[in-house]
Amino acid sequence: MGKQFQLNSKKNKLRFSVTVTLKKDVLDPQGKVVQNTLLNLGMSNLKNIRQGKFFEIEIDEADQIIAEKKVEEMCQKLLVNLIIEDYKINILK
Amino acid sequence: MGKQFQLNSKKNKLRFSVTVTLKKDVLDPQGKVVQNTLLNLGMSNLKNIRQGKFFEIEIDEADQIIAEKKVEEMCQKLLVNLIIEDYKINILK
Amino acid sequence: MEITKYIIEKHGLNLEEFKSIQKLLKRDPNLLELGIFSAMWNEHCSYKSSRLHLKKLPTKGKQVIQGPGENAGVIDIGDDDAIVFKIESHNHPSYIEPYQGAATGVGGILRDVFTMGARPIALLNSIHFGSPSHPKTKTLLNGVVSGIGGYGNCIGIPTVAGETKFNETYNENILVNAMAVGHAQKSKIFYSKAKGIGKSVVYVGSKTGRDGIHGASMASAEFDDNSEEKKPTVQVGDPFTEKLLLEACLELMKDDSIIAIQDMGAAGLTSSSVEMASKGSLGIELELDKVPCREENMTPYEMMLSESQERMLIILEDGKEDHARKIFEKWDLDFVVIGKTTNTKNLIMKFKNKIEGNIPLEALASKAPVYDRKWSKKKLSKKKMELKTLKKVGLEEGLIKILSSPNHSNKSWVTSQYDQMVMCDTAQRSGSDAAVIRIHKKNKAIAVSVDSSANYCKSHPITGGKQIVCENWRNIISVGARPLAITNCLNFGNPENNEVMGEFAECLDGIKEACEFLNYPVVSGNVSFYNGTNKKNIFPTPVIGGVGLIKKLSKPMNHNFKGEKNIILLIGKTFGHLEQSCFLKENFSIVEGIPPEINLVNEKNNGEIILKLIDSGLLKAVHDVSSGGLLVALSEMSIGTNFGIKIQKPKRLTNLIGYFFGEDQGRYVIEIDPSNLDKVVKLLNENNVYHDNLGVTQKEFFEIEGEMKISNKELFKINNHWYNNY
Amino acid sequence: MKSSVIVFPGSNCDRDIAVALEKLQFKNKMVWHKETSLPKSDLIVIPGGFSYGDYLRSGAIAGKSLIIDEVIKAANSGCLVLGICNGFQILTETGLLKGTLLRNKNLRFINRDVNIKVLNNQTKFSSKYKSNQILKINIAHNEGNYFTNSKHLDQLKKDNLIAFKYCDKNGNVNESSNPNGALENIAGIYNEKRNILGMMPHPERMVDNIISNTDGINLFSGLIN
Ligand SMILES: Nc1ncnc2c1ncn2[C@@H]1O[C@H](COP(=O)(O)OP(=O)(O)O)[C@@H](O)[C@H]1O
Ligand SMILES: [Mg+2]
Repeated sequence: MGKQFQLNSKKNKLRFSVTVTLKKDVLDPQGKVVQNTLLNLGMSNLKNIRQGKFFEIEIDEADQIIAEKKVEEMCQKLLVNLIIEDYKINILK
Repeated sequence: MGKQFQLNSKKNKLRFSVTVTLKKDVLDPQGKVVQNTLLNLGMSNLKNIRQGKFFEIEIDEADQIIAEKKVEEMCQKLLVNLIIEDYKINILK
Repeated sequence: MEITKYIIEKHGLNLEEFKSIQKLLKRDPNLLELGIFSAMWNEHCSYKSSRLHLKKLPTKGKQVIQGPGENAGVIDIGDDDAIVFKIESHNHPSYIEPYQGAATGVGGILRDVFTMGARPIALLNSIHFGSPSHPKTKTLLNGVVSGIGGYGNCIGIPTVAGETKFNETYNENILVNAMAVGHAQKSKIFYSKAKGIGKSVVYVGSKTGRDGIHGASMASAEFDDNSEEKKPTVQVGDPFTEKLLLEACLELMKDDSIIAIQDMGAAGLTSSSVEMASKGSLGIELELDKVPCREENMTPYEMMLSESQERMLIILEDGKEDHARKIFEKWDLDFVVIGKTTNTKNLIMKFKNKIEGNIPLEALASKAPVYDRKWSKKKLSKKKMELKTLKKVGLEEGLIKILSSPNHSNKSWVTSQYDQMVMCDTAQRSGSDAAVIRIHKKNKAIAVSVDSSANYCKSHPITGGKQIVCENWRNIISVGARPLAITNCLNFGNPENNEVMGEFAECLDGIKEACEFLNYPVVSGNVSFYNGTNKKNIFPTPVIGGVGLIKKLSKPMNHNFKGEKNIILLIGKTFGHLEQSCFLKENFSIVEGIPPEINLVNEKNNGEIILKLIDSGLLKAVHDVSSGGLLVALSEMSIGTNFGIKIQKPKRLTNLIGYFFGEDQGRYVIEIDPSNLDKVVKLLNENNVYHDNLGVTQKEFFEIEGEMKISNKELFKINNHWYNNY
Repeated sequence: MKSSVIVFPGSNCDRDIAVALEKLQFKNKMVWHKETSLPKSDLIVIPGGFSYGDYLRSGAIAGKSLIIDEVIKAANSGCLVLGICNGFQILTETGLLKGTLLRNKNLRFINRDVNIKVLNNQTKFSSKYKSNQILKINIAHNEGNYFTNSKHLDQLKKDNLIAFKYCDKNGNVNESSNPNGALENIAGIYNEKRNILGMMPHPERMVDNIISNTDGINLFSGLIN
């Protein structure tokens, strides 16, 4: 694990959400199957559904700009497959 | 496939996002591995990360209350496993 | 829109080729037509650089039902059973997006096999990565392995064999080759040749999107309203849809509704329609408005060039449309009649009541360019290894270095990510010389294996070419199967480079010679050129995928020692050839000299006698001796069993390192019950097969008297840690 | 004995289980998911595979299919139901079995032979096994990491509803013999009435010595009488 438990001082933490979605034009087999199932279940006014990933990230850092950069780095390095996915970062609360 | 192409009249469509996350007391093997990997990549001020699913849903319906009910129904009927997952619905734009 | 020089280049065509197009059309092509020429005339589809050389390969034999030229090769395994198989590369896409690239590679080769009416029964793969210390290797390895597994596991076809190798020559260009093997009834094989005029041309499967419209997409961006940047989009595999497509096609194939069928692989709708029509000397007319599209406002250009996966084109007998439609609808797949066959011998594309393109089919197929590219002979190294000049290495130390190296480590980290058992006919899984797959509900089986030797092929292409065929043949024999035929995937660098083209020509000479001698014909294959970057070409890496037959399967033969105090014989002569050996590479990082020679006469003789011994039930274990030499072969027979060896040093005066690590070809190690020794030796002598009696098996220890002793458990650990710590 | 195997789009162990059942003299029928009634059966099997690609959550979409309502009805009236691998996942999605199957803890697909221990040999499914007998059975899954809340876990233990646990070849149940991270090494569970069994290992792959072993046979042959 390598991570130490940190004192819970609210000031030092920031929370972000990251949503990761498939780029436009990239096939979304999952969304397709879910859409068909919902239509079969009678949800006839469903026009479109696309599936993606969602992360909730807590950072030990008081400075929002620095923290956001960290999250950005996580997305680029691991969380997002930049070839086929787009992402959006939002600060929470 | 069952679905017909619909006229593109903006008034009649509403877009929602749904985020689905594992309940607090449910083990999140994926989040744990992602967290460890990020820590190993040197992201030492990562305090916590949890992974979930994200849906973008477009509904053919002008009335927000009705549309939101539809999305709620989709969550309950299919998108969410209520035993282990929580969800949040947001209207987009 | 004007066709500029820039646009021509963007389509991968040179000006000479453009002039030929003008001549063939007797006018300028429009953009759609140019795109189609570019798709059909590129190296991948036209084989323009390789065709002259491929002609050399032996493709015939009593066992061959269909050789190269169809979606896959077909061989006869007796009764009404046929085996359909082919290998294909997906190198470049896998480097860009390893998971999806590898996954769609598997999907593509599966379609080639079930298009012909075969139910796929096994998947294999040959994957080559750069040096483990290269920053990209780990991600690529992870992505490729999970992509191969992801697709095969989901569709429910066992992935049973393959090879995983590391070599810095692949640092910037990995190799991902996938092979599929299917079983069909001999009397129900489907081909891609269209017949008859006015027949329905049917599109089935997934919808068409803008995936994989490559270099060409730049050109199309210029006339597109939305200025949004258009990167070539990556194809995403949908194994679930492929499973539906597989079942639907096989269901339709039960009767005789289908005249011709072809998967949409590279160059999608273009190549499938062109191939079917041109093989039948017919014309074809497509109404592109009818093509099921995933995105809005797709242009004819995009529809014709899209490489969306999980799609097929079928030409149906008259009046069968409703029957066929019902089947595809049952499986929730699109089914649309998008055109018909004609007698014009042209490909005509209509869109919104207008003819958007009209090309004589022969211009795309038989009149496509063929190049006799310049090539130069390999200059062979004269270097001989002088062991004396090197630091002394003990047998144990040398063995441990090899067994713990990435290339020789146990591959279960890879293979446990593949479902090897689904379909319940896998009698022998990954980890043995060849996998054994039973023919469903029968007691016969096939053996399959893929092999390559890039270092050998680099240093001596002719010998390398022979060696990979022979190694593959040996692997098939080691499980008691009669080798029948091969498929090959020829991964090479830039063919416009004389040396690369020379490697290609000479490797093929070697493959040809071995295949001819062993009666092991080539029934299908694939060529992948332009592997490399910045003028650095990869080592020539032809990959051989072989299939053999076990007429009566009891428990398949494998290489694990079965008991103690059994006798161990080494079949074939040992000279101690160390140049290009794994021993020198892993212990001294020396990759020099020329590889061991292949003696085809001995190869065949030794192989035949091993088969005979297995058939007579005289052997308990068999293993071929390959990379790493005798000591590595012996350790592989011990690891994972309770039995090791107790053997003596050779009596005659030889260099021990050469004896135990030399990679002389055509050799096998066998384990026999002492009571059978006389019988076996008699048979060997009668057939002029050389053998050494090495010693016996013993419990739990791996021992060369006076030289080394190590426990099996320890060997196992040494052999198992690399992947788990990488 | 009559059996029915439910086939979803994406099921891929349906043929395997049918072969095993027929080998053991079951009169077996394959039932397509769009059908709305079940043939009369003593045993219903939901086979392994990737129903609907397992695209949303494994088993989720199959859990909403037409035929599932019939399976639920039959199960509630006492019919034997066996869910293997994806079938187990589907049973948890329908609520016929409690708990859920999360991703394997190493986030990788795992295919290999593992040992499992028979914890309860007092059910119709397990009566032919000895108590604590160790079997060697193949697993092949991405999501086999069984999880349930502590209340349900207590109930599983108290009522002896844990069918199998992963162990090593000597029967030790511990972390190193746990392939996927499953709670307390659980490999299979029963419902309260013990007419429903969900398990991740594939017994149908272990009925033929040429292919593997015959450790799976007793699970099926125990049902015939
Ligand atoms: N190296 C080779 N040896 C023998 N046959 C080959 C080789 N490469 C390609 N072929 C044959 O040429 C034909 C066209 O190959 P390819 O374009 O790869 O097929 P597909 O269109 O199905 O992808 C096939 O029949 C294939 O078997
Ligand atoms: Mg093909």
